Amino acid sequence: MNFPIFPKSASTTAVQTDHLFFLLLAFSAVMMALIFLPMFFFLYKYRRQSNADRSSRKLPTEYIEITWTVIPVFISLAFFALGARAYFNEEVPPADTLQINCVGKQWMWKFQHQEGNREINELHLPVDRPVTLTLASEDVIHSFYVPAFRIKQDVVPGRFTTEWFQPTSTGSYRFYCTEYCGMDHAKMAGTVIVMTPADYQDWLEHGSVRDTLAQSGEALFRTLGCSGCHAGNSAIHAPPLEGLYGRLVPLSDGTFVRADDQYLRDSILNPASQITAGYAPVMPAYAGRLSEENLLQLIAYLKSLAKETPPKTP
Amino acid sequence: MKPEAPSIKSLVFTWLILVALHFSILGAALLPIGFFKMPLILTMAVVQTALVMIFFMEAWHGGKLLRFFAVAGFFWLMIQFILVAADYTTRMWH
Amino acid sequence: MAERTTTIAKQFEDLPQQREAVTLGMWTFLATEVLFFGGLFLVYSVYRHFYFNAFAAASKHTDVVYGTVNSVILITSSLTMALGVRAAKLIQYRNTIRFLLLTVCLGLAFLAVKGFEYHKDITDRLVPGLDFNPDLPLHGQIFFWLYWTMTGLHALHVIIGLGVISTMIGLLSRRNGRPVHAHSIENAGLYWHFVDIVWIYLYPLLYLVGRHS
Amino acid sequence: MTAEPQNYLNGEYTIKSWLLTTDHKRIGLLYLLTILFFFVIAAFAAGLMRLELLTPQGDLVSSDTYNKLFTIHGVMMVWFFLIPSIPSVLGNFLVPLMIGARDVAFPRLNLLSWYLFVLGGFFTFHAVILGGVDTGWTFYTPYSSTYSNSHVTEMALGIFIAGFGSILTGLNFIITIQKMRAPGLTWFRLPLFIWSMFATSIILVLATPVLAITLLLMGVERIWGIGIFNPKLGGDPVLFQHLFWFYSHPAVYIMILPGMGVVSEIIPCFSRKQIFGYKFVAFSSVAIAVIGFLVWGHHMFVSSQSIYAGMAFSLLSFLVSIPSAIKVFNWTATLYRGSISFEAPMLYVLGFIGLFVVGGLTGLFLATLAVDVHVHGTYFVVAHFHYIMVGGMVTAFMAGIHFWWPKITGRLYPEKWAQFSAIILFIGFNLTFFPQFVLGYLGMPRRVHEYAPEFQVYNVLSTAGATILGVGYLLPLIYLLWSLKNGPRADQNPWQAAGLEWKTASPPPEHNFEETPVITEEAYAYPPLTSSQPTPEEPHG
Repeated sequence: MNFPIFPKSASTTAVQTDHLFFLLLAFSAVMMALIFLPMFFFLYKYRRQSNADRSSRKLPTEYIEITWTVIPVFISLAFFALGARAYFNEEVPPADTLQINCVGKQWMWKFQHQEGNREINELHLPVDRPVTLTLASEDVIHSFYVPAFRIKQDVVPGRFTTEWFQPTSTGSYRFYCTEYCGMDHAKMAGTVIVMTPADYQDWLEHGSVRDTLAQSGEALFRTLGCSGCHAGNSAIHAPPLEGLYGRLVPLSDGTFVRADDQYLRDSILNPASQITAGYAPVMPAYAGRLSEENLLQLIAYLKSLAKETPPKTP
Repeated sequence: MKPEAPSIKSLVFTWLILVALHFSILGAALLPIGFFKMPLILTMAVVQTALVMIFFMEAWHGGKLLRFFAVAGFFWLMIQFILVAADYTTRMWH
Repeated sequence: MAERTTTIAKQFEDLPQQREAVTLGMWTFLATEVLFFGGLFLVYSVYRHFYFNAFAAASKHTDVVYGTVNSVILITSSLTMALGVRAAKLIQYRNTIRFLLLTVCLGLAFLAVKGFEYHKDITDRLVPGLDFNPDLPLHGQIFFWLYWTMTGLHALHVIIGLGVISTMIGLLSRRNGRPVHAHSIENAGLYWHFVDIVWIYLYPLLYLVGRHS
Repeated sequence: MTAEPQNYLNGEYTIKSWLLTTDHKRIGLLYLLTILFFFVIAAFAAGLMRLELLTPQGDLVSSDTYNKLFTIHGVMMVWFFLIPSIPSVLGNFLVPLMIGARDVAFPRLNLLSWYLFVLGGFFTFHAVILGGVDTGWTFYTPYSSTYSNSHVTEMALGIFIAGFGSILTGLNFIITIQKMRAPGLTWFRLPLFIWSMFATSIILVLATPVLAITLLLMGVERIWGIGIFNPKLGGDPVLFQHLFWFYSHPAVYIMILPGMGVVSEIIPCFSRKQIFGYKFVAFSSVAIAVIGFLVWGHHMFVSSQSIYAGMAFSLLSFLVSIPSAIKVFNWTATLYRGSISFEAPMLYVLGFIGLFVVGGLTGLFLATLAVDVHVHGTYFVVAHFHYIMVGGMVTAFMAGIHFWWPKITGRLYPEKWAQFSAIILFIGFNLTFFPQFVLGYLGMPRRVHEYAPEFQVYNVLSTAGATILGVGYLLPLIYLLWSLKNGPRADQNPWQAAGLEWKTASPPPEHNFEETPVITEEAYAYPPLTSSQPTPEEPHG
């Protein structure tokens, strides 16, 4: 049996979380000393058998109470601020991260890289590069947790969530599902393998991959018949998708919505809920007809169109 | 709490106002007044609630304590609404 | 809820103490009811925020005539209940019984209208999950899920209220029975008015969303 | 056997006289027996879980069985042991006695509460017999509403019904404390136990209905097959969590506030001193009850809740720690210049403070957003809330049971045995749960029946501790039962304690007081300790 006392630390997040943790440990030690030392002293000195002076003494009760109320308030505020700042850093990803898709289902994790490589319960990553996982669930709530990175995010069905981190040293680290999800919840775990950029590139190229993520999406785009309407020369009047991603889209009820992953998701699965201004609500709903994986591929394809300019409609 | 009873006149009058407010709500709902419609309707509903509580339920006759209990449920409900709204309205901020 | 003893219960010192305790107890119970229904209103508000248009579209399929008629019935029954409580306070038991009977009739009328309405809703295919009307948006099902749950729970409260009021009528009309405390009838009244208040909010939120366009 | 004076126990002996009693003291004992039953089942489930976790492989029970075990453990411990423990047992017994009333305001309602509790317990137990439930006590959707193939609906129904029992108990206490106080017993003369029961009752009354509606919605969704927490219909599973924790976080304070009340009674008694900062301790109970409603979102920092809402909840969670800290400081200050003796109730209370401080401080780790992201859903959380609920509440419950045992039964318990088992409990508890903090920071997820081999050593320590802890619970059960027949008879006030409950016979007569007491002094009016001479030893076992 080995006797670990502290988890491996392998991301930029881990460093800041550990700093806070040690600060809290130190504070707790001080607090325990402040409570238990006087307590033991009183328990000993004023034990019933002792001869200590017990005559009642007028203490400035109000001042004492205010002191030990107000000081903890300020200390709390400080911890809150530190925790909130670190939280903000680890929840909001920086620009230009490596995007990887991750789908949780009872009871496995599936990943797909931009280059098209797929893995199950194993995730290969390059070191020192910020990574964003786009998380989706096929069934119930899961949670993706890598202890060595000190990050965790619930994977909620019906919605994408994201989680970003930057691995700082190569090696293998375990990941887990930390939201109870049914019978084999305990088995829904795996390993993150952090590699040097060269090794990662090598690994990507040696996978048996036919299409990149966006290419798979494009294939779906055709087989599902999306291109029939959304192509520039189609007879049916459908909004063009080139240059759509990231833009503000005017809706028929006069509001605007940002075309982000969630918008694309909702518009594919249930188009009637957000009709683009100037178009008829004729698109069929794809809810229940697409797996989360395929959905993510479609969205990757739509994202790849972001830089193209929409064709002029006649 | 005194065993005094409210007058029939005040009860019937309250009822008339309640019915009038009710049809005002219906009327407001049929008007195309856009954004302010729901706030307006809910304000009228709150007035109706207050009338029922004050004149029918006599919440204001039972002393401070009773008034506190009458409002406590709504106050806690408000806490719930505000904090849940704090989640749902700020999810898209970043 | 109320300790319906006709004399002072043994744990109390005097009648005012008993009356205050019983009334305060009822109000506390109503506070719990506010939070019970409040959870439903919270859920409603969240989904209304999410699916504003779907809710407006779905709400148009409710029957505003039935809803409006029922509102007037319930508000009027609140008046008859208040008059009944007033009569009980003035120890006019015959009038009390009359007004309570009237209240029960109005309550039954409310349920009858509700029954017709539910029948119409079912024939209009407005039950989510069971062959739901395909003309309505997907999220209209959430609206109708809430519609059935909220009106159903409300109707359940109406039925309980009718049971309580009927019990009061029974106690009052027993020939040799000892007199019923006015505060027992008052408490039945408080419960009934609360049921009315819930409806005051259900009505605009379920029937009147997106009516004008 | 010498003839005993008439009391609430020996008035009538028939089963009917117990099942139809409206006497708050007898109802308290009915609750005691019922929760003991559920405690034994839940503790047995915990024992099996700890045995399974001795080894990293899932070798003793299957994953499915393990999932059902932790659900049984959670549901029964939370709703059928902890929540009714101090409020319904000691609260029922003591509230009317402490305020000089003949009974609670609504005695028949009180009995109805117990029946609702038993009925709810029956459904829950029946769901277990039918094959159990595998959702965890939190019933997160959509797993509970759509995916689980176990008896979720029936168990939820049981909790729903028992919840109404809780609501009525809370209502009864609120009205009793408001309206039934003896003449002269003003708010600031009330024992602090009453303040904390009042705060607890506010939570019971205002939070439990939200649990009821949440479980109802979940159950309807399950039966109907379609519903509003189902993402397929556009529902948001996170909304369920908001509703669930709106009840379940305040429920944690239902579990700890009464324990704090017990501690505030026992410390003055065994220090022979008025409590330090009475008003601050009293108001801190109310503050905990109120602020406790504003912090539920700290269970949802990684749930995809808005990060800004997360920050608000984090801030509020830090604030709720302040009133708890104030209580601990005041308890410590009460010891200053007291005359302290170390009978079992006091030992339990000192254990409570030790464990509660650890639980409270680790609560700060969890309120700190970035740290919570790491330890959420791991054994760190498990250890934290066991320090609060078991280390805190159950230890306080043991303290209270020992302290008021002479009043409840009229018998003294064997002091040496009790002191010994208080120490065993403290050691066993720490050995069981402290290693789990380390496990949590190492990253071991909760609710798993098999785990990575590097976690084994701490799990072995924890299981070893659990056996000691088991002894710590078994011993009192044995000697307390023994004392029922063989313990020396207690007089009216064996601890020389202040407080109205000690001014009547042990056990109290059916109507509590021969005549309604009139109160002229503050709570904890212990005689002043002026000399440096130790006060004389008290005459008891």
